[in-house]
This record gives sequence, structure tokens and C-alpha cells, in this order.
Amino acid sequence: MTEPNEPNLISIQDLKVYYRSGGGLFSAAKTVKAVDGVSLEIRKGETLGLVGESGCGKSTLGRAILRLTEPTAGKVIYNGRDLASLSGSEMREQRKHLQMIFQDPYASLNPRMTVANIIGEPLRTFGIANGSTDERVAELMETVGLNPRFARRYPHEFSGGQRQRVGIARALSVEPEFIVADEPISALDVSIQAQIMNLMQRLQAEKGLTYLFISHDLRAVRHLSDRVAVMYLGKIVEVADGKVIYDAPLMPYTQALVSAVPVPDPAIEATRERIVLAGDVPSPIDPPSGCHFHTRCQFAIPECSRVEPKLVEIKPRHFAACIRINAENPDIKANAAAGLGAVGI
Amino acid sequence: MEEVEKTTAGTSLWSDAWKRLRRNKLAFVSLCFLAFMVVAVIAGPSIIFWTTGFTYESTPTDRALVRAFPPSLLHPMGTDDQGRDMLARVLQGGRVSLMVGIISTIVSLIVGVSYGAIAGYLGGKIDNIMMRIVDVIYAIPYILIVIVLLSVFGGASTPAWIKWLSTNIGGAQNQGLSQLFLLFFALGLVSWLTMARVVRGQILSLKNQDFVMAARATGVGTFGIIFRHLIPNALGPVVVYATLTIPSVMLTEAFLSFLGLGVQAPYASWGSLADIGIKNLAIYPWQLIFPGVTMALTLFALNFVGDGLRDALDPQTRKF
Amino acid sequence: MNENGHNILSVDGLRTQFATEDGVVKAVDGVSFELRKGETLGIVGESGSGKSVTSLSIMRLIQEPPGKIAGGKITFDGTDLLSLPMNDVRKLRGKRIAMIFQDPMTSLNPFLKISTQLTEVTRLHLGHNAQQARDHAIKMLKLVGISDAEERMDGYPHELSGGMRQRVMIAMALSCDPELLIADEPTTALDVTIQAQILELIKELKDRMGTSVILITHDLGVVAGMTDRVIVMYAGKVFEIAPTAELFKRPANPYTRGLLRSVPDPEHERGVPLYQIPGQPPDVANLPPGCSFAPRCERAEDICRSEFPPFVEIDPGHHSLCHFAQEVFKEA
Amino acid sequence: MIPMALLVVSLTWGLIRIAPGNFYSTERKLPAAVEATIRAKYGLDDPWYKQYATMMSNVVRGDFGDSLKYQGQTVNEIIWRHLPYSATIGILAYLFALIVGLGAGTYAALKQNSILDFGPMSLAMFGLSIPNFVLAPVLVMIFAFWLYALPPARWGGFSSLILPVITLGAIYAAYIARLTRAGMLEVLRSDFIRTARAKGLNDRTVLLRHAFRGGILPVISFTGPALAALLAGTVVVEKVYALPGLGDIFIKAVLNRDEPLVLGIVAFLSILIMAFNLIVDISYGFLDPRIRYE
Amino acid sequence: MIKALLRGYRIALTALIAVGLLSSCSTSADSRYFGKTEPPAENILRYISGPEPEILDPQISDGQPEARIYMALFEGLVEYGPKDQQPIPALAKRWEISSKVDEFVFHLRDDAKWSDGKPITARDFVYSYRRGFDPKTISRTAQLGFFVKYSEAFKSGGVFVKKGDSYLLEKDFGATEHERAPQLGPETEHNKFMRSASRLVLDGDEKKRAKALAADPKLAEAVNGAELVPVKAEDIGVEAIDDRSVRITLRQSAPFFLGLLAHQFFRLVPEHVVEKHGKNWTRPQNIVTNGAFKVKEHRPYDALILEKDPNYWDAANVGLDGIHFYPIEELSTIMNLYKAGSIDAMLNHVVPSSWIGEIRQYKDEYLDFPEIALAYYSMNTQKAPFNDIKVRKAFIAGLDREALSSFRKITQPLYAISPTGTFPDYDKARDRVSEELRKEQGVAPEEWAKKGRFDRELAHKLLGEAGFPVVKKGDGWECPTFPTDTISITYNTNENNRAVAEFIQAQWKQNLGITVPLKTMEFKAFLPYMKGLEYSGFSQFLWSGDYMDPYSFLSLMYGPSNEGATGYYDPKFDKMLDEANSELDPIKRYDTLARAEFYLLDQAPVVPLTVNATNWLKKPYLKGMYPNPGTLIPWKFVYIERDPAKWDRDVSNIMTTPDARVDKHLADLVSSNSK
Repeated sequence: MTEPNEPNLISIQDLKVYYRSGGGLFSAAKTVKAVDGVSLEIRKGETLGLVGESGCGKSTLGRAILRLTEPTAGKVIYNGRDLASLSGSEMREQRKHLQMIFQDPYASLNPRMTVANIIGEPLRTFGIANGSTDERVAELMETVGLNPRFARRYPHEFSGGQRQRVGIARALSVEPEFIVADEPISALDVSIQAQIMNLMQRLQAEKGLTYLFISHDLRAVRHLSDRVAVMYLGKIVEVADGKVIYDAPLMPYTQALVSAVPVPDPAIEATRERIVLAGDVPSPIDPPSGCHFHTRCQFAIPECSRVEPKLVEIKPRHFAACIRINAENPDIKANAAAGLGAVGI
Repeated sequence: MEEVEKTTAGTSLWSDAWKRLRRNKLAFVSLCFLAFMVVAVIAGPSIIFWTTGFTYESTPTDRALVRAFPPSLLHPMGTDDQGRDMLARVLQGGRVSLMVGIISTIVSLIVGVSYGAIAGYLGGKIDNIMMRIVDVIYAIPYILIVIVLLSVFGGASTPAWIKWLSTNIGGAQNQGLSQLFLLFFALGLVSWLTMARVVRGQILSLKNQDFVMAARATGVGTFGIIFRHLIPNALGPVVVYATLTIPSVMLTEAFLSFLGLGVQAPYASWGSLADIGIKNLAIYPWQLIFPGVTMALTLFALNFVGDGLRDALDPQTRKF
Repeated sequence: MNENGHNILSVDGLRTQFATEDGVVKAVDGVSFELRKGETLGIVGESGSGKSVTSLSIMRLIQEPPGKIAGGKITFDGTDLLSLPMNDVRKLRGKRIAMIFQDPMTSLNPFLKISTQLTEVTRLHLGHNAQQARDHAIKMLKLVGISDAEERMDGYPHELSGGMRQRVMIAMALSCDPELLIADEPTTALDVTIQAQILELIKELKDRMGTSVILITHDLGVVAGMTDRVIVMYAGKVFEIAPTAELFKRPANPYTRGLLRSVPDPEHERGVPLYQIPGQPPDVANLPPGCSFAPRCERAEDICRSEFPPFVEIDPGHHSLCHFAQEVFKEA
Repeated sequence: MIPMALLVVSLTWGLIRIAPGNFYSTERKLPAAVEATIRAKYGLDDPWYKQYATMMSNVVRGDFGDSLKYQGQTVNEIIWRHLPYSATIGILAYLFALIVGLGAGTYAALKQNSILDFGPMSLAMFGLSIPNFVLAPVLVMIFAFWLYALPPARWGGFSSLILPVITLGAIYAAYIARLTRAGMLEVLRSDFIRTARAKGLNDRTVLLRHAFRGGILPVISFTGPALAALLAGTVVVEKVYALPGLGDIFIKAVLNRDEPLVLGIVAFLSILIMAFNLIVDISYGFLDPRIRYE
Repeated sequence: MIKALLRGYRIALTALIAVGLLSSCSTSADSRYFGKTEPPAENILRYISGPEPEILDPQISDGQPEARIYMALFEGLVEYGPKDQQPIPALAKRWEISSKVDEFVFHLRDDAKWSDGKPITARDFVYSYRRGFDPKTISRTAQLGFFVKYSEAFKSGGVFVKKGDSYLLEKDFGATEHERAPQLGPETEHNKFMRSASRLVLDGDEKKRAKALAADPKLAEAVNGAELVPVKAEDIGVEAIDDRSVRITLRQSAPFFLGLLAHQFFRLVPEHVVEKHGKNWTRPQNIVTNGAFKVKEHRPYDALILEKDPNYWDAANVGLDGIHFYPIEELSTIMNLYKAGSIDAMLNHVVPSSWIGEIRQYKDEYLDFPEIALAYYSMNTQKAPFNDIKVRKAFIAGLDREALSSFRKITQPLYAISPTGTFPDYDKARDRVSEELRKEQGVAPEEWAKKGRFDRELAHKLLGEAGFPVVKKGDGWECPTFPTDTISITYNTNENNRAVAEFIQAQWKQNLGITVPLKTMEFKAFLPYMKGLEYSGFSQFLWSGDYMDPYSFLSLMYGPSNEGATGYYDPKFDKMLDEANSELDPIKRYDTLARAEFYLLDQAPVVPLTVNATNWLKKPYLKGMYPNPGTLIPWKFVYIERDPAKWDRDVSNIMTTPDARVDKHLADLVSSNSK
């Protein structure tokens, strides 16, 4: 799936994040498999979109890559080194290159620090403010479209969009190579979302950044991402180019996801046919056996509950994890109509 | 230029809270009252001494005057059994009580905040062990701790630094006062437990917030996270709790005075004055009324300020 | 759809204010609209635009103090809600006007069984006895697509997923067969797949029961598929009212237009910046003179900054609050 | 729980040993042979670790031995004999505090920021600001000597319980009132209360059915330590009203260095405190289904 | 200027108020009685007895509150007289005393019974005394009885030294043998043994004995190879001559010993119950008593309920049907209960000092009599600067004790070592000796009268001589070189102690310019601190006499490890006391004691402060209850008078006011002895 001329910036290999949940007075703790064996390559300079419903583990994956959540197993290769096995101080050193933007611009800024302090903190931490920190902060604020005059203000004096800009400026301050953007726009108003997306795109072009863009908003993901990975209950179920995912998804889950997104056009809305999935996302504490999606899948066959599908390249640069499709028969609908069973085992 | 300064210099949540506190009439009046009390107990005894020659410990030379007199122009709060001016004693007692409250609270702040923050941030087994220790100390009767502290460190074996404190801060070379300092210390040591719990709870809820994650993501170390990010944000409830600790420490001191373990004569505290006062309630009511009411009003004010601070610092009330 | 049906609700010049530390905030400032019987009306706006306050004002659920309905008239089926004694308002609430809220996680009482929360409405308004209420509740749960209704009845909200809870909320709201359902961002907190389920459900139930619906949302996509007419709100005011298709096709307000254009659509070329409305959402406590959108408006002129714009009817049933409504309308 | 109680006992033992003076320090000197008898009887000549081991092995078996001061009375006997007094007063005081506190707190929350809020709350604040050793004699003066309505002290009959219960309960009532008010206000702000109102329920139903359980949760978590403290008896009240409760006995035991009695009561109390916390945790689960054990 | 004006104003105003108050005091008694005054419905006394009794075993505990309870439950050979606390017949209806007061024979009543009906015999006494002196019995009062021959040896686990057939004798090793008076009663083996020369007693503990022997080679040699015979219970000087007679032999003359026999230590315990139930014998269900009352119910910390014992030999004359003892310590609570009429009387020292001015007006209720109890400040004579007698005397001279007692309201100033006003005969002896001494030293009478009194100039002079000159400073004095930071007034935590300490602190500051820091310690920490002489400067010292004799106080400084907590020891003083006790003529004895006292006073080991007063209240309908010097009330004389006309009036005369009932009862009892 990697093109030879675009080297991998980060390679995630069989990453697992399990944690224990609950464990009250009279009950044993249960293991939640938030990320369950994810392998992904992120190429230099691209935006990799990561979509999925809440609780599917996409945020955990993003954090685990940056070791903000300790991975249970697996590797995250960056610059030839496995991030997951670095010591604390070594990892801190790597944070210069790997940064994060958070979802909630209200919660991710320390309310007791001025904007200048927030943006300047990484600079001071790494001692990389050549010249004055203040100047660099002012520069960064200009870059993200904030008036440097407000450097001495506190986060609560800014609106949501502005705060998200502060968050971006903070991430940029150490000039990272790679940024995990964890739902950076979902808490913002519609009119502001566009601003932030544009800003992110501009910065990527200017600074050659690589993004892992995590969102549940397929429209935004499609708009921003070169490639998109779809996650369901801790596993990647489909990876493809952004446009392909939206226009020609292979997985029944992705198809449903795409179809569920409302289109702001009454004419289309009135005519298009939606796939309405039945039921809820099952709990990651006790996920369904086999293909996790089989409980909600209209194409499920008995094998689906037994066989755990592998992510395979069905079409060029298009990977999917479903036992009912293969390279020869990529269309599940057609396969179902034709009565094909588990072709992908 | 001025205008720009105004708009660019941010208002921190603290100054915001201060604004809100000032708008809370009850809390503000209480704050003024407290300020007045502080000034009164600091300057009051000297003023009384300068005008009338009374001090908290001076008994009249005339034997006939060694007795309790009701309030009069000369003795606005009357006198105690030894003919000592109650006003001077109440002010001196206020000095002790407020000092007990404030110093013990500071001790409990220092110990409790660091302990709670460390336990909360480190979490897991260490947290568990640290909190169990708190539970255990909690279950040890503090009266026993106070007795041991007072008797082991009091007297001949008083540690040098306590003697130094009492000489240099208390302004008197006096063993009685060093016992007073021991009392601060003892009360502080027994009141840090709840503080540690409060702080730990705060830290636990804060440490999962995104800004802490963000700080970690930008490479800030553990120390920086605890002291730059966690503690400043936990400080709101801590300050509130601290204002509420002062009254509770003062009440504890009063209780110890009731048991005879409080401050040493001739020093008085509001608690010890009230304790004497209640014994004389039926015959010399002023001996209870003045220290009692002063103490109750001060505690009242402290509680109101604590409440006001809580409202002022609570982000919940920020929304309409 | 129901062009000729009579109005079930009319809101006229509604003004709702909140006293805050920074002064009086006019959260809703002169909002007027009508809702026809059987119609679905969308109210779209960003946070702070006053859409939720409008719905709470209709329900008379504004907390007083600090809130206050300062003026206007709300007529529901001929009765003036604002002058109605509270007791009579209560008789309407939940019976003839029902409401569902944004966050099904917090809107259901976590301490009470679902059965309790469902049955208390019908016992109160329909005079059901315990058994009747229970049967009715089970029926309602089945209606909203909860298959194992009997078991769920005796559970607690936290045992349900978000989508299920929102279904319970809907069942509760529709228990007494209300004439008006106000859905305040009913799907914002839900995942897309669940959102699709819930929207389908509302649509289906509305058609089946003939309820009039006010659907409040910030998602233009939701409005597009669900509503007959749309109100666009900004800074406590109605900026535009139009039939849904009309609004999407020919918005007559620069704000509406900006909103529509800033949503990334599938045809949009990757790498090309999206259209973006400049500036920040308005601070309702501190609105500029003239048009409140003027500071962010690309076609604002001096008049916009000084004079409050008129609310003009551009087309039948299509109103817009703009000095240049005609021009914008024509540009589309 | 038990290991923690043992730890508490150990530390207490250490403290008593550190504290100067012991039970045998008396005004009169004892003849050497009598002292030797005593030392032999209580193993005081053994090295400290041996004494500690003996003490611990006895404590583990739940046998604290005899009180030193009240010779011939076992510690267990003393505790069980005086617990009922403390428990009666404590439970009644807590009931009183609950009724008054919940009532006043709820009422104040409903009338938030009105005079009807400030009234009870100021009273509550006042309750928190008066040491109970001041409150007690004032109550006695009013009810026993001005009104001649109630006995001034001693155990006996319901009327003798009224003043101690009020004195003891006042501060808790004040505390509960404040907790209730805060909890109620918190709950009344929540979304589900809005839902309940939107259903057309009247204020009373909203309050009692929907808000109350959530609103009193802070009161419940306060109940554990409060009840334990109350059951242990409050020294001041027992002293002032001359009630034969555990608290006063405990203080006297400490002052007398009656080591077995101190250890016994401390062990008992620490277990009591922990047990109450456990009960509170469990009852929390009953009140709040969200944290009922999964 | 302003200051001076204000001061003038202040003095004038204070004087005015003082006058106003004083005049109002006399008229403010609006009611005759303090609180509700109505005899209880039942014929039962409700009495506050102080702390909860440690145990109901009279031989174990030493507290006064317990002593009062034992007086209701147990009886010994004699009982304290209700008014003067002098011994009156109890189980012994008659006794003989040897001429040297070293041997007693008591004749028991025939009708005395235990509460379970078992008759009381002489054997019971032998058993009780042996039990009390047994080292296994942890009695805190046994040393009071050490006058009984060999009792100390037995209690201390001593040994006789037997060489061949005979024992080593004390007189052979330097001790003077007490010359015994002619024998009383029939001769027995035991009696012969008692009257034989005192045997030498060595420590039972091997190490200590070795130490003593090492110090005395002659003794060591004598003991070498001898057999060591432990002193047994049978060896002590108590003997049942027959069922009805008990003989007690003392090691020396002890003129006050008869009074000591009323002490709780000498009260009877029931052998048949003690042996059966062991340590549980005092439980309400087991206990058997022989006093006028028996235990009905015991609710510790709440009430000890006694009822009249019909088996008691004098039951017909017992005035009450029962007694409720309430164990309460909180003074204001006791006062409240009294005021509410819930109790009828209370133990001594209850009225808080600040109340006294008010309470004094209740003349029919308030009892304020000299007590056999006093207060000193001990000085640590081992530590500087108080190892200097001049410093000690300076502090004594610098304290105005008149002012102290007027401040305390209920005490008399004390200028001696033993209380004044409590032993009238001894007071006379003291006056005589004082005059003799004056003449011996040739001092003018007016000069002599000032001795030991408040004398500021003298104090300054003495301090100056000791190297601590006192200089004038403003209105007052200053003694800059005095090391105040190393000394303190140490007292145990108690409201009254605190007030006294504060007052004395103020006095010394005023008179000497020395502020002595105060230091309060909680009792159990205070005791070892004081007794171990860890304190420096002053230590509060309160003492109640155990028997009605000045020796009870003077013996505080007797012996090298005495109870006085001053570090003072002077063999010369000890010798003077020994001399006095071998004196049989009471007048001469008192004179010798007084000389010893004056000698001690001149050594100034303590600052005598005050003689205490009884200070308690009783309802006027309670009769037959007297404030004797130890407030030790023989309960059988107490009765409730329901006729207000016969109630006690003006109790300051209570000792002299006749009470037909009590007087007759007493006369009947005493007459049995003279028969």
C-alpha cells in the first residue's frame, strides 16, 4: 500500500491498548480492548483520516501512538525507533517531533495560564526558543490567525475557535513533523469548523506536516484526508483514499456510515436511499466474536461470527476486512445477491 | 495605549473570582469584618495599653479590684475573675485563635496539598497505599497525638527551632508560647488529612483532563505537570477548603481548651475564654458573651467567605 | 406541505433575557414565527443563537431568575401561553406540547427506573392507573423500536446506550400524543449511524401521529432531510425563514449563504480551501449596533454597521433580515 | 479493614508508650514489691517488642484484657456497656440532624437567593460557628432554669435526651442543611430536572421524586464518618450532660493512660468508622443505580 | 498627658463600680435557696461522688471519692466521727490501748453481720489485713498501715535472716529497739513473737540485697551462710485472740494510729466472697458488704445505687433508705444538677471559685470549713537557681498570700508546712514553740511576726545577695539577670490550678519583676515530671492528709526519697520527727513536731500557699451531714428532714448546732466504748 516514493513516517504494527475497567467491590475488573491489533502506515506529508463511531478506539489509538496512553503491545516505529519501547525521558525528547491537537478547546487549555504561557511552555520545556520566547509566541499566534496583542489573556477570554487556534499554535511551537488531531473540529460551531480546517490545510502545506486526523465527521475527514482508515470496535476495517471511501466503500459498515451522513441538500435527502443500521455499537468490554460488525450487518452469514476477518488489499490501495469479499468479488452486495459465502477466508 | 493595555492584559480566573466575590455582599461584608478583626487583634492590644494601661495579663494592683466587673466605659467587655480587662483579653485571644487557625491551616496546606497531589497524580498502588495511610492516621484519636506532641516536644525537650520561633515571632522568651507553637503544629498535623483527600480528589479529576494530556504531549515532565498544571487548578477548592479549615481548627483548639490542653495561661484564646465563660455563665454572663460572640462572628464570617469563594470559583455558577 | 393548515403555534416578538454579571443578555430578541399543523419546522443556528432559549420559552421552562421572558406573545392553539397561570401551563406540558432534549445521557433521571419515568406522564395527564400506565409505556417503547420493552422497563437509564435512551425520551415525549413536539438537537450527541436511526424514527412517528414538530439543530444536513420550513437564527434574531428547499436553493441572507457554503460537500476539491465565514460568533451580551452579523459579513456596508436591517419578505413565505436581502437572493 | 485497624492499634500503642507518664504514675509512691508485682503482672519488664507482640496477639484474638483503672472490668465489657448510651444519643442526634438539615436545606434550595434561603442558611452557618460546649450551657440555662422544662443533665427518660441530642445534632444539622442545599441546587440545575418539568410535573413531584435522591448523595457520603463520630460519642456533650457514653470514657482513658481501654476503644472505633464507610459505599449504590455493582 | 488623664479616670471609675457592685451584692439574693429546694420523694440521698469509682474494693484504690463510697459499704474497727473525723466505735464496740500506743486490743460486736447474713468474726480482720499487706494485692494505700509490725517487710517481700535457731535482730545492727509497753490481753505465741526484739529484715530482691550488704560489711558477714526466711502473712502484727477480739501490734508508738484505722485500707473485705470470686468479687451480683448500705445496682459512669442493709448491726439508726452516688466531674454540671434539685449534696471542692461570691449568700447551704488539705509550690532544690536557699526565701517573701487567698475566696493563707486551723491543739503547740524560738533567738515580737510573711524589701535584698539584683523600672520592678527562661511554674491541667498559677505569676512579676513562665501538663505526664524532679523552678503540690495528725503532712519531707518532690532531704529533720513520735505525751509530742516544722520552714523547700476549704453545697433538708476536715461522711448519720422548720439554718455554725438525733446516736455509740 506504500508508494515507493513516499516514505513511511510512522509505522504502527499490531498495536494493542487494553485496559481494565470497573472492578467494584464484588466484581472482577474486565478488560477493555480499546485498540486491538492495529497496523497502519502513515506516510510523510499525508493526512490520514481515522473515522469511527464513539467508543471504537480511534482516540485511544491516536494517544497510544504518542504514548499518552501506554500501549499494551505492538510497535510504533518512528525514525527507525520503536516509540512504544522508549524510556520516559527519551520519549519526552521525541515529543518535539510528535504533537497533538485536542478535541475540546475548553478542556485542553490550562485555565490558569496565559495564552503566551501555554504556547511558550513547550518552547521552554525543550529550551528551543532562540531569542525571546515572547517573539516566537507572537509569531506563532500570527501564524494561526490570532492577534499577538492578546498573548497575556487567559483561555476563558477567547471563543472556541480562537482557543482551538491556541491549541494548534501550541502544537506547532516545537515545529513537529507529525500531529495527531483528535477531533479538532467536532466541538466547534459550523461556521468555525471551516476556519479550522482551512487553517490546518494551510499549515500542512506551509510546514510539510503529517496529520493523523481523527473524527467521526465523515464529511470533514473526506475533505481533509488523503487516505482514510475506518475503525470499528478497536480494529481497522477499511483503509482507502478519501474519495474512494466516500464514493465506493467496500465494507458494509463503511457503506452504512457514509449513507448515514445527512447531506445539506433537500433534493438529495429526499431521494437518496439510506442504509439505517439496526442496533447500537456493541460494548468493547465484550465484543462480538468473529467479525465485530456481524451483529449489525445485513450481509452477515454464520461464518462471520466465527472467523475474524483480516485486513486485505481488495483493490489497489484499498484494504478491507470482510470475509465476504475478495479481490475477485469486491462488491458485497453483488456477492450476496449471487449467494457467495465466505469468499475472503 | 492605555486602552490597549487594558484590553490585552488578561483577567485571570482569580481576578474574575475576586470580582465575583466582591459582588457577593454577604461574603464581602464578612471579608471586611475579618480584615477588621485582623487589624483589631494586631493593633488593638497596643492601643488599649497605650490608652488605659491594661494588657491581657495585667491584674490590678489593688486587691479589691481583683474580681469580675461587668462591662463599663472603662472595661467595655468587663473584666475576668482576676480583674483583667476582657477587651484586652479577647483581642489577645483573637490573636492566638486566628494564629492557631491560620498557621495550622498553612501547615495542613503544605503537607496536605503535596501529599494529596502526589498520591492523586501517581495513582495506582502508590495512591492506594498513601490514602490508606491517611485512613489509618484518621482513625488514630487526634487527642492522643496532641497529648504526645505537647508533652514530648513541650518543656525541656522543646526543639530549638520552636524556641527560636517563639522568641523571634512570638516576641517573648517564654515556654508558654512555645507550647502555643506546638499547638499550631499539632493541629496542623491533624488537619492535613482532609486537605490531602480534597486535593487528591481534585487531582484525580484534573489529571485526566485534556490540558494535562496536552502538557504531557508537549513534553512537560511530572514535576511540571503537578506544580504548573495540576496544583494551580486544584487551588480553587483548596482555597475554599482552607477557609473552612480555619474555623474548624479554631473550634478544635477551643475543644482542646475545654479539655485543658489548649493554650497556656496567661495567654488566652477565644476557646479558652469561652470555656471559662461558660462556667461563669450564670453569674458573669459577659465573660461568655464577648469572647463567644466575637468568636462566633469570626467563624461566621470565615464560613461566609468560604462559601463566597466557592461560588466565585465554581465554574458551574458561571453559566446562567 | 401543509400550506393551508391553520397555525398550531404562533410566536410573536418573543424576547427572552438573562441577567448576568455582564449585564442583561438578550438571548432571544424579537423572534416571530408560525408553526402550522402537521408541519416540521427547523430552527438552525450556531451556539448562542437563541434557538434553544426559544424552545424553552415556548415551554415556559426558562429559569427565573436569572432568565425572564421580557415580551412577545406565544399562542398555542388559541391560548396565550405567556399569560397562562403556571398550573395550566403544566397541564399543557408533556400532554399537548412535548419536548426532547439534546443529551439523552443527562436528560433522563439516572436515579429512577425507566418505567417510573415513562408512566408518571400518563398517570399525570391521562389519569392512567398503574397497570394502564405500564401497558401504555410498553406500547410506547415498542413503538420507538425497543424490542425487549418489558425488560427494559425495569432497568435504569445508564443500562441503555445513547440511542436507546433517546428512544426512551421520544417514547416519553409522545406518550400523551402531543400536538406539538419540540426536539432540541435530538441527535447532536449521537453517532451518525444512530442519528440516522433517530431521525428516521422521528420522521416516521410524526407522519403516523400527525404531530407538528419543531426541530432545533445546528446541522444543515439534518434540516435538509427533515423539515418543511427552516428558520435561521443568529444572535437571538431570526435571520431568515423559508421553505426548506427554497432556503437551500436560494438563501436570501449572507449568513445563511455562508453557512451553506462552509460545509464541505462531496464534490469539493481536496486541497482547495473551504469557504469560511470570517471572525468569531457574536458575544450576545455585547452586540454591535446595526446588523449583528455585519462584522463578519463579506458584503456588509456602512448601513449594516449603523442601522438595524429590516425583515423583508422576498418571496412568499421567504423572509430575510438583511439590508441587501434582495441582492443576495438574486445572486443565488 | 482488619489489618488497618491493627495498624491503627499499633500506632496508638506507640503513641501511648511515647507519651510521658503511665497508669502507674501515682501521687503516692508504691512499695517496690507492689510495683514489681505490677510490672510482672503486665509484663512491663519485657523488651518492648515482646510487649508489643503480646499485646498484638491478644488484640488479634479480640481480647484487650482488663482496664487498668477499672480493675476487674474487661475492656470489651466496658465498650459494650457504654456503646448503647452513645449509640442512642448519636443515632437520635443524627436523626434530628437529618430531619432538620434535609428540611432546611431543601427548603433553602427551593427558595434560592430569597430571604427564605438566607434565613435557614444563616442559622445553619451559626450552628457551625458555635462550639457545642458553649451551646450546651446556653441551652441548659434556657430550658432547665428559665423554663424549668427539661432536666439539666444525667441519663434518664426521654426528656433528658432532648438537650444532648440538640446540642450534638446542631452542628450536623447545619452541615447537612448546607450539603443538602448545595446538592439540591446542583441537581436542580441538571438536564433531567428540566425533562421532568417539561413533562408537566408540579414542583413538589419534581423535587421529591426527581431531585431528592440525587440531591442527598453528598449527605449520604457525609453520613459514614458523621455516624461513626456520633456513635463514638462526643466528649463535650457527654461531659456537660454527664452521660455515660464512650467518648468521655475514651478521653479519660487517654488521660489515665489506661492502655488496654484506649487500644480497645481505638480498635473498635476504627473498625466502626471503616464499617460505616463501607455501608455508605453500599447504600450509595442503592441510591445511585449508576454505580451499582456491575 | 492624655494617658495620665485616662488613668485617673480609670481609677476613679473602677472604684465607683466596685462600690456599686459591693452594695448590690448584699441585696441581690432574691431567693433564700440556690435553686429548687424540695426534699426528694423517697428517703434516698442523691450525692455527687466525683469520678467513677475505680473499684469497689476498699483496699485497692486510694481516691477520696472512693473512700466516701466505701464508708457506706464497708466498715472497719472504727469509723470517722461525723463532725471531727475522730474515731468512733464501729465493728469494735470497745478497745484497749497500751500505754505506749504500740498495741491495741479491740472487742467486736456480737451482732455484726455481712450483708449476706454471715456473722463477722475476728478472723475476718486477720484475713483482710493480711490481704491488704500481701504484695500480690496491688493496694495503693497499704503504706499507711506500715506501722503494723512487719507489715512493711511483708508488703515489700522482705526476708528474715535465720542463723541456726535464732534470727538476726535489728538492734544488733545499729537500730534502737522500741521499748514496748506492758502487754494487753492474753499472751499467745503470736503475741510473744510480736513483743520479742525486732528481727532484721532484708530486701527480698537479690540484687538490692546484695547492694545493701556490700555497703555494710558487718551485716554481710552476719548474713553469710544464714538462711533467708521470707516474711509471711502470719508474721504481721494482727492476731485474732478469739472470735470477738483482735489484737494489733505496732512496730513503734503511733499516737494517731487509732484514727488511721478508720481509713479505707483497714475496712473489712469478705473472705468467703473474695476467695470465691477472685477479681470479680466486687461485681454487683457477687459483692458482699458490711456497711450500713449495700449495692443494689451499679451502672458505671451513671449511678451507683445503694440500699439500706437490714443485716447491718446498727440498721435501726440508719437515717436513709438508700444512697445514689452519681459519678460526675464537670463542676458546672454538678452545680446545674444541684440548682435543678436533682441532687441533694456533692463532694468537696465543687463550687467553681468564680461562683463563690454568689454562692456564699446561700448561708443555709454553702459549706466552707477548713480542710485537712493544703497547697504548696514545691521548689526543685536540686537545680539552680533554687538550690540557693536565698532565692527560695526571696520568692516566698515576694508572694502576698493574703491576696492569694482573698482571690481564691475559699482558702486561708498558709505560712507553715502543715495546715493551720485543722488541728487546734497543734496550733497551740505551734504558738508555744514559736514564742520559745523567738526568745531563743532574741528577736523582737513585731519583727518575729513578719517572719515568713510577705516582705518585698526582704525579697529584693535576698535576691540581690543571691546575685540577682532587683531594680526599679517605671512603676514596677525588674530583675534582668534572673534566668526566667530556664524555670517555670508547672501545674497539672485544671481550672483552679491555672487561676492560682496566673495569680502568683502576676504577683511575682509585680513584686520581684520576674515573670515566671507557666507550664501546664496533663496529670499523668505531670506526675513523673514533678516526682522525678524534672521540673525546674516551681511545681504545684497539693496534699490531703490521710489522718487527723500534722504528721500526715510533715512526713512528706521524711526520708531520702520522700513524697515532697523538692529534692530536699535532711536527716536532722527526720530525727526530730522520730523523736516526736516516740513521745507519748501528746502535748510534748506536738511541741517536738512543731520544732521540726519550724526547722523545716527555715529550710524553705516549699512555698506554702494556702489551706483549703471544704467548699460544697448541701440542701438544707439534709441533716446529719457535716463538713469534717476530710469531708468523710459517715452516711448512717445522714437523714432527710421533711419539716422545713427543722432544716439546717446558717450552716457556718453547723458543727456547734445541736442535732438531737445525731447527738444521741453518737453518744450511744461512744458510750459502748467506755463500758
